[in-house]
Amino acid sequence: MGIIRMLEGNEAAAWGAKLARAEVVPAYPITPQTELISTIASFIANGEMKAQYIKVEGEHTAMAAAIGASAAGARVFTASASQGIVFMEEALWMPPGMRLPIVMCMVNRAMAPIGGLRPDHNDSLLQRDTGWIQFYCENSQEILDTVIQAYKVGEDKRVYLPVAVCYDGYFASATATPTSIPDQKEVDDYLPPYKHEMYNLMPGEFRTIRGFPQNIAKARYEVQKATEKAKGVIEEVDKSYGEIFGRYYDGALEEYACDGIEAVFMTMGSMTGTARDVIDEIQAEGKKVGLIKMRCFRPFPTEELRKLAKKYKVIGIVDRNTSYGSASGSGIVAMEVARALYSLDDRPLLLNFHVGLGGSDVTMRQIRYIADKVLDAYQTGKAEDETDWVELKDLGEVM
Amino acid sequence: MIEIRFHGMGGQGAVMGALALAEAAFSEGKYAQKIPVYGGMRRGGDVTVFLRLDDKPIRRTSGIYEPDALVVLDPTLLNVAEVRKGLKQRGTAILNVNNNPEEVDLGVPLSKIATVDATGISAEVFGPRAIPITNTIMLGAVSRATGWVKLESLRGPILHMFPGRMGEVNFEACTRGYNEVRVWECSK
Amino acid sequence: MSQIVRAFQPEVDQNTCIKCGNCQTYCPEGTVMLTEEGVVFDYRYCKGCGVCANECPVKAIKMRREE
Amino acid sequence: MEVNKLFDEYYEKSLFQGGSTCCPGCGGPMFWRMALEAIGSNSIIYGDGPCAGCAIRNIKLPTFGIHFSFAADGATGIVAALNAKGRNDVTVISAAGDGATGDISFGKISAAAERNENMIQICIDNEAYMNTGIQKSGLTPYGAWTTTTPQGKEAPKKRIPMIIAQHRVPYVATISVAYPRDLKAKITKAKSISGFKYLHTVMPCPTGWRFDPAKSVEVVRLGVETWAWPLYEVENGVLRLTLKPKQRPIEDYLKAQARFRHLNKEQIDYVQQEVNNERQRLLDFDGKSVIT
Repeated sequence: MGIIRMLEGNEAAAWGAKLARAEVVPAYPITPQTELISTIASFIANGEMKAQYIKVEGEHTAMAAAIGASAAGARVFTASASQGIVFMEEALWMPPGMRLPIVMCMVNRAMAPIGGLRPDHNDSLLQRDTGWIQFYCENSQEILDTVIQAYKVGEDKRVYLPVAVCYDGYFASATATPTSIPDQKEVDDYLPPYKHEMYNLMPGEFRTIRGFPQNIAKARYEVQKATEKAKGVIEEVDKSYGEIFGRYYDGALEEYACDGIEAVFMTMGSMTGTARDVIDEIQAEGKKVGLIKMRCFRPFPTEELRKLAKKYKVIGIVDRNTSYGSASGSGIVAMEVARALYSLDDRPLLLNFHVGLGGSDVTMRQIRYIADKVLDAYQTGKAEDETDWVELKDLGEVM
Repeated sequence: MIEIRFHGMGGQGAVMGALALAEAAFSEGKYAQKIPVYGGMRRGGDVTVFLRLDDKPIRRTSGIYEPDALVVLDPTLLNVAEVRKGLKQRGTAILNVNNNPEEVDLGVPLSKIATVDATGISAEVFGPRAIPITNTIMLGAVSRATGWVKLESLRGPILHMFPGRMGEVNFEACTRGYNEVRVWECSK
Repeated sequence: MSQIVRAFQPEVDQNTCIKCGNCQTYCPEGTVMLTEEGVVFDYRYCKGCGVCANECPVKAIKMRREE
Repeated sequence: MEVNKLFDEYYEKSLFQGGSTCCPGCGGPMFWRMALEAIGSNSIIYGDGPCAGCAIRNIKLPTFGIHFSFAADGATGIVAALNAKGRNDVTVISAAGDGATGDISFGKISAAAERNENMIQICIDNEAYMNTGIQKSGLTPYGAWTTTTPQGKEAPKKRIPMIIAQHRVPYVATISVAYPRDLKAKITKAKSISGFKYLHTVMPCPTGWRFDPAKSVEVVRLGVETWAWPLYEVENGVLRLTLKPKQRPIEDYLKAQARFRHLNKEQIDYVQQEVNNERQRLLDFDGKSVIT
């Protein structure tokens, strides 16, 4: 049945990698990911985990070694953050094209120079076009469960794509909460050993996937199709995982406290937990605002979102990122949502909020402010600001 | 929900201390959450840790701006404005200072002030250090002053965190904090 | 394989050839072979670089213009 | 027809398929054809090597590369996967050109050497970025013309084999396609040693060095005979010259390549002096440890 322990997000990710029996872990330390790889190193030193830990000299090498190991048939886990993720970007394009199901934790941290060591989502969102599946997790429990699910999704032969499990530095990575650790035997039954049916680098069994110059578009379309298929697989995996381990995450999008509600806002990552508390408080006060959690950003849940959009008159999108000079000055998630909903005849009103930039805390008051703005828009039928930089508003608290 | 804010200097063990307190509460069947806020892993500099205890799962991950209790691991930190900030009226302060609690003024009417000379105890237990280790001593003080966790519940997490002889030494420090803390029920 | 375009092709004078095998050793593409009947070339893949002719110690290989 | 059949049977057995997209007279396919005989079929080849893997595409073994900024690191992953699977029978070869080895992936190779990864790292050195059209690399020799050093390179060539030797790896050797027996013997030796093995081979480039393709082997042989390209190995730190040819003047080597055409007498004398110094150093160290 497993045990419950106080685990930090990074420890939970390490437990996920251990339970998934990752065989090769090439990694390079970077705050706030460091505790994750040092936990794995101690698992290996204690003999609890049987894996090759490659102490590489940089993230660029970490991802290349991950590619080599995955191509040679090993289950691979790695992790990075911020500058490290961007340093490995050159290599990040390879696994989707080679269809290698590497799992990587992207421990979100703001990019230099206008940010500290704490999180916003620009580092992982910069990788949105590479072909990696991207999950955004809320807390330790979800991180642990998602790492295991990530292998199940990525190694599915309909998918064969790498998966990024993203979570906020500090607010998720260093936050300890009681976390249920599944039983190894149950995970083994759920996640059989990795065997790639398309790619094999072993002498005598060699098989490769290559895009030849005359059909590059076709090769790219194959990746696009696999990404689309991943949506169904993610739903399936969420269900099958829940049946065994008792925890469900509603696939790509979760609606929280949305019964009979027509105005919602959408969050990603650790701020979702804070938003749940705010929603409970304001609904008790009679304010009818609900919450949508975006758990999976790639593949983008277009159909699911369209289905939800029919129910809601107003959707506020909370972006913990910036895209300087973007359309309407929007955040990245808002732009994607707008594109997904554009083809609907009856479109909800969209609001966009920038919050938690450069690693600043997303507070209860800020979320309350967002909820109030969403409610205003619902009542008046129009948005006061197309894009609202919440942190520039004086909400009476500083830390 | 009880919200506690720890302040320490880097190297004093604020993060481990808060985690031990969370583990202790968890072992008593409560839900607990610890969020540290610090820079890199270097020593020195200030460290803030947010700790929440509740009877139901804790979901919010934001910082604590109006703590029910303030735990300060070093007397010098009381001079830092941010440390005193947001303390609730009728809240609790557990401080590493060598004064009587009656002499302490944090500028807010509190319900309880507890003081303990953790720096002095630390020197006796661990020997003198540039950055005195005060975390486990303060945990004992928190246990006695608030009753939110039992002293005995702290033993397991402390022994787990400090393997070998240092485990017992740290629990001894914790026990001294428990015994030597001076608690003033100022609202009475 | 892309089509080979070549200005010269090697030819061997079997009478001069001393069957040392240098041409086979140094041919970049492996299109020269020393057989019992003498040196033969695979003109399907030979690029006409002339390394074989240059390495021949008795100058038994000549590069002849392609027609 | 008969001949075609003969060759088809040969290609069937050979690990290298003739008809690569390399230039006529290229040292790349020449090197791989020789090397693969020693490497054997139970191997995985990682990397590109010069001209972005033109020759590697014709190797009939599991091969893959990422980009030339990833020298040695993908092979590191392959080695780890083999370890994880308990496969110690497979030889991992990691190939890189001079641009990767000396410039953009210098740190990668240094790090793999420091970790003593169990693989054979080969630098296939044609002394410039040739696939992009002859641009100077860290391994371009002094005086050589390239499109980015139109008046000749001012700095000397990096001594990568000696730099790698200072990582205290078990085996380092220089090789040349003009000496196939020596080349194969060194690869065979490298295969028998566990840990990081580094081989540095010259790859003649008629296009970039500007000489008649027919003279490919002749030019690199001159390199060895003039001591511009000394052949040696460093085993557990101890240097051994594997060939000590009677020294020919460096002018013979320089004059054979139009990339050095513009050198004046003073410059040629300077190169000769540098070569003489290096030759003397190697002779002094012959049979002794080079680890400082």
